[in-house]
Amino acid sequence: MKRVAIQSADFDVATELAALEALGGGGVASFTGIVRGEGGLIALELEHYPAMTAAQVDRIVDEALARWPLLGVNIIHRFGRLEPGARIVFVGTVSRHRTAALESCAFLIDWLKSDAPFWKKEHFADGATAWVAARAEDEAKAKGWTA
Amino acid sequence: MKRVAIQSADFDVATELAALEALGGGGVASFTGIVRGEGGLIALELEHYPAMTAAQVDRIVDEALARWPLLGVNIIHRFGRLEPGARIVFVGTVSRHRTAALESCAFLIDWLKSDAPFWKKEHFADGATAWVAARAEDEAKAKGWTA
Amino acid sequence: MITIVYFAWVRESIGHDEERVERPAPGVTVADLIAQLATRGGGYAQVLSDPAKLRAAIDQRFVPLDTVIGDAKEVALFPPVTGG
Amino acid sequence: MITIVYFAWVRESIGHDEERVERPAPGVTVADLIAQLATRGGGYAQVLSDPAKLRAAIDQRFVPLDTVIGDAKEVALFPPVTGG
Repeated sequence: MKRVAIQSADFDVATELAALEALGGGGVASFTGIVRGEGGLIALELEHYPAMTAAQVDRIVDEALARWPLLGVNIIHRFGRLEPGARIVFVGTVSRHRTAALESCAFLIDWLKSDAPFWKKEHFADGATAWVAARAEDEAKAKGWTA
Repeated sequence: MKRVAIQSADFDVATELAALEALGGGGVASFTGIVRGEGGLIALELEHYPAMTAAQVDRIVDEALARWPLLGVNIIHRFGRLEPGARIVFVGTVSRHRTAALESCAFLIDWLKSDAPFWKKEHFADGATAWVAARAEDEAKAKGWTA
Repeated sequence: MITIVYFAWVRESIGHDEERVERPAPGVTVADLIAQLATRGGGYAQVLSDPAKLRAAIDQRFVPLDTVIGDAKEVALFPPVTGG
Repeated sequence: MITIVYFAWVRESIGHDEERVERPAPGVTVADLIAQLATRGGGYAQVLSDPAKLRAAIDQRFVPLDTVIGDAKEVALFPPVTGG
């Protein structure tokens, strides 16, 4: 199973995980990213490059499928205005054994967090806004997966 | 939040994840282990050492809490007779950032899979049964976390 | 003609998310295009005068700024991505 | 008296999951206890004659087989754990 969705709507983690659990693998790993409401943040606005995002995510999923023996990969990434506590991104992977599921899940989220064509704008309670700057740490992490 | 449950009953992953998502962290990592129905397996019987299991799991959770800045850890491990497709184990971790959540989740499941006092007996369709032998690979993986 | 698309603070400063321009001459790079657009002044000059802060894609693929535009259909200019 | 508990195929072969025995003399190790139990023959001999296949815990803590039992309350004998 391979599923990639770039959407503004929220999603139901239980439904996504149930589909992954049903694939017959021994291990399901997942990561859910959530908006943190720190420093007076009232919303995060995610902009993306629609013509590019789905194709890019699809390509990185294919790379994960080539690197690990996976029975299923599911990625959901939201865009638009998201408030603290809202889910931003979900990565779920299934394999016969845990290591492949865990490693591929970490690989995919590292990529999504550093290389996916998304930009985040922070909205604060006092009316201020700020575009989030890219973190050198994230780039280094994603590069770490390169053989 | 720290929750450890050793139980025969199934559990609802959605409920567990919702509690973890509500802790205000930016990342929730989870791993769910599932019985695979391969080679004619009709059931897995998990035996454990009740006086030891909860205390041991509790101790390894404390170790994870000391190593990573976690907002929450939730471990559920089942025992008894489990059929293919049934959940065996759940590990959920929450942190402000994804790396701590992902790494601690992998650390905990590696420990559970290699060092927790559980023993598995396989029941096959033809009536045969076999105790699962410890895998050297698992022991090596758990040791890899030792500093 | 080719399409240029802008994202995040590049888009905000320029004031629109897409425009059509004359196809650049053969050999023109993304960096050349950025320098040319910056001469328009205003929001363009403001965000395009420091190319080190910019990233680009040609036909939906990330490329270094010294990449020749060639017969591409779409060039995208944006800040480094900040992911999900 | 101390309690000995058995798990998995050790328990199955011995035929019960727990028993009470006289407290071993000072200095007696888990390995000594295993050797002593093996002399009972039957299921005991069958699973306890090859201690390399066994693991142990004293008062709910994993210990090497050469650990002295001392004033422990409970000794557990079992195969290597196979986790969840």
